[in-house]
Amino acid sequence: MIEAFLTNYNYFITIFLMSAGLYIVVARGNMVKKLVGVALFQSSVYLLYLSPAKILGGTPPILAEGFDVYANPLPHVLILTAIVVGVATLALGLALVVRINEAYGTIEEDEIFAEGEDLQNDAKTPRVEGEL
Amino acid sequence: MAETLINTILLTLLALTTIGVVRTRNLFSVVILAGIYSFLIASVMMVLDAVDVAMTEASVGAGISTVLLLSVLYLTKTHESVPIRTPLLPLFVAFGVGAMLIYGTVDLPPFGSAEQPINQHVGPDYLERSIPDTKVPNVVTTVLASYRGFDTLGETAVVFTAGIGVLMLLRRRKKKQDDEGGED
Amino acid sequence: MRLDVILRVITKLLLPFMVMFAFYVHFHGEFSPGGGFQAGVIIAAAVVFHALMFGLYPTQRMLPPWVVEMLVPLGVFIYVVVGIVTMMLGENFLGYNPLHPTKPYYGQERGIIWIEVGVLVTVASTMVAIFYAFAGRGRKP
Amino acid sequence: MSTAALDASFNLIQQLPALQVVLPMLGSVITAMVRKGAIAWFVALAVSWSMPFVAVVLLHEVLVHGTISYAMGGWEPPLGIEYRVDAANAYVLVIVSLIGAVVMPYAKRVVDADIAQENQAWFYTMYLLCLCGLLGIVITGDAFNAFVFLEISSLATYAMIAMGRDRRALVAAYQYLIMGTVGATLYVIGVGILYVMTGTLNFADLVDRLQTVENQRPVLAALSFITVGLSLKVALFPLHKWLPNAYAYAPSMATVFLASTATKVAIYLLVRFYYSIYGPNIELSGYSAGLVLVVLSLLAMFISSFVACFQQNVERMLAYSSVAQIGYITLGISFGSKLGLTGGLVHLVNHAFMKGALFMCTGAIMLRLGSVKLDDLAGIGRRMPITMAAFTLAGLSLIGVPGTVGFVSKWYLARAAFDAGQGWLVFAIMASSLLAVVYIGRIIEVAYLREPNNITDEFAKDPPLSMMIPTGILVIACFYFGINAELTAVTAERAADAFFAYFGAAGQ
Repeated sequence: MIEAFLTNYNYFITIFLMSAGLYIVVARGNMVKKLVGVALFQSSVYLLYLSPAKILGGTPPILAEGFDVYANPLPHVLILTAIVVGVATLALGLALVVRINEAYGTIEEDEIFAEGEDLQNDAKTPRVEGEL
Repeated sequence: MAETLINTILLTLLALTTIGVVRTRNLFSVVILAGIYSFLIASVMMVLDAVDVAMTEASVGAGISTVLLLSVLYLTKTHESVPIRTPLLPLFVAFGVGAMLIYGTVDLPPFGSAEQPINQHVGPDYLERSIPDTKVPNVVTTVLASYRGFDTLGETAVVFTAGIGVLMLLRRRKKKQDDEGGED
Repeated sequence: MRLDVILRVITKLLLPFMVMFAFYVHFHGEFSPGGGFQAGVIIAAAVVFHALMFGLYPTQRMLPPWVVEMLVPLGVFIYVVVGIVTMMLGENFLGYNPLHPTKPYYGQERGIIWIEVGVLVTVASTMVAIFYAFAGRGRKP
Repeated sequence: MSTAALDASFNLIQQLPALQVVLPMLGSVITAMVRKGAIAWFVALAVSWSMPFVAVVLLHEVLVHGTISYAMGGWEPPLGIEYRVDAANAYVLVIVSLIGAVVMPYAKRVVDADIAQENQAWFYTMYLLCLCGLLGIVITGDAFNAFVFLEISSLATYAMIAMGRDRRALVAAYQYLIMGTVGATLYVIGVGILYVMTGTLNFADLVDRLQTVENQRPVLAALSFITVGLSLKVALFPLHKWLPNAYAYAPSMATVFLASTATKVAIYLLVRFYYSIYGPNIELSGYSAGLVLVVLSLLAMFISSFVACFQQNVERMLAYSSVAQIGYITLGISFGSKLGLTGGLVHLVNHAFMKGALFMCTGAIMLRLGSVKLDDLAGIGRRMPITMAAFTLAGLSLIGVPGTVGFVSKWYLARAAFDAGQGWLVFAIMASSLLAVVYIGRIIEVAYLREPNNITDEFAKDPPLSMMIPTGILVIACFYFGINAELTAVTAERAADAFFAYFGAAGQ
């Protein structure tokens, strides 16, 4: 039982991180916090890919004399890409947050929607607004 | 055994940091915790023999992301308001995804074994072919730049897209020399 | 800003080493961990470091925003051009083998170095551009 | 090396699959370098107009010579990334690139109006990157590569939406960013589980190796992650919340382009997973996913159409209508039969024409009036007669009047429903069309039967030819392919065949 738990420990933590990240994304209204949640959610995927690539007793996939068990390099490459995608998304999201803060004076979703400005309602659309 | 032990401890710390991130309302602390999280996950990656990834995560997750988050906090505010929404839906979503993942991952091959499909099928080919094909010993570089070089082109394009997107959103045409301190 | 003479002197001493380390990470990426992406981030970190110590405007005088904004697409351009050159040489897109007339693995090596340069340029300049964009925004009055 | 040798070794036809994606990327780089709106527009125009040629040649090659496999970097497939073109993705490539080509001439005026001068060139950069990403998703034969290009197109989309003139565009873009990133990450989780179970990312290889996997549970979990993740991108019914705001507040050009292409590409990828990769291994019709999809499609068709009836903002109305129309497409897919898939694919193209035309008209109204609120449209039919005529015709097509493409799609869907022994669905399709009559009718009533107010009197007039001709082309397409349904239908049938027997050549 404990044995089984430990062999899958990586996956359990991965799942915990994923759920926590997703929880932040859905539960929190603060836009910065949400982006941190998204980042957590994405980084849990890194573990999902990297854990199976590890071979116990192996070494990093840099070929050298005297080693013959190496970790699988492919997931490493995929996750490098995923990390870059993650930071790119974060940067763009934060730029949006800064602009939203300038336009609304708040970064709380609840306050933006409470302003009577919920996105459904079109009653008070100014013709042209914000900086072009 | 030592590998497994270190792995377990680091992962537990990771989980604890995550709880901290979820519970903290001071955004400054959240950002610092997220930085700690990134360093921890980079250490886990070291244990998992993913050195290139660990290096990237340490510089990107703990470095660039933290700088960006801090500069945004400087431009906005550092405290999160209490959300007025009910926690039921989020809990449902989180547990639903968690349950689905448990369902999906319980039967995955055990940790650290060489006898699983990914360590049998394409992965070993890269290790075998890297030297004859390219004479490059770091297989991650070979796969990144050559075998899956097109993914890396896409990745560079993603960075490019985000860069131009941020510039479109934030760049000011005329720089105002007065209200800038430049430190954040 | 006036009191951190020590920090500034140390920064000036450190910066060349940071950039040198970045190039080490870049060109040694075939033998040890690292590559264009990591090196780009380190170079960007050096620029950010400079801006933190000396202020945004001295940094922008040293490395003007328009230069950075030109470099952002340049990296992708280098990458794509490598691919198009390999196409012209009769290989598929990004097939580096014909880049060296006789020995395919040297062709691979050349291709890898060039595309890593592309990655480095785009990543470093994008990170700096993003930093400039955020730092230049200023708090809303 | 001499030029003669270059010419001998460079085979254009062979390199087309790569060019399809590389050209837009190269174009985006050039537009970002020139920084001048007008030149950037010209570059974007040149690239967009070259794309349909590439796509059509590819489609022709595929229909005549069979599946094309293009190994990126010259590495044979499971090792490297493969571009694999068959009738199915060539068909989607053609539609995406055609829409891109039609949108570009239209773009000049609306971008001048919507986007600040210094950002225009970058806006075209984003457009080209979005096009590049969408084409990359469609053409690739590699699950992870699809994710990378999904992110390129998504990030470009967020940036484009945020450029809308209303401040709510920022919030819409932010919400889409969060939803889209969660969706893409769920997709990556699914692909990761598949990868751990099979050891490969190549679609063709996945098909082969999935058959040898004994333990089906992780594989099913992977499918559900991929489904939910892509459904967020598709805006499948309960996950559609981002779409109306994004379409309503984005700059007109972005709305036209995205409404006609972005969700379609996500649908393509979903179908690829269901029919091509899982198809041989999991019987879709016997599996409850089919039923779930029917229910969600019906909910989308009714609830979204119903909500559309009560919108004040015409672009939002059309956006909700898009959610409903996506319901038609997924309904066709859910039957699990070739006929149903053909119907879905026909509607995928037809909807691109109709919605493209409708959003082009609202873009023209936006250009003249600065608003697309229903009340501001009073009497606009008299002041912008050609625009509103085009709107009405495209609207008729959306309703599904015989002789239009909308009718053709519904005809196929109805046949597929009968074929699947679910004749009652025909009534559902008809009832949902009635709701379309209501919301399109509301606009037409306001536009033609009410008196124009003074703003309309002063500013409303038909847009310049550069905008009317693209609109006209799409409206004509709505009717041409409605009367002469052969071309799309036959191609869609071949595409459906290709989905089913995608990897017939690859192995088994």
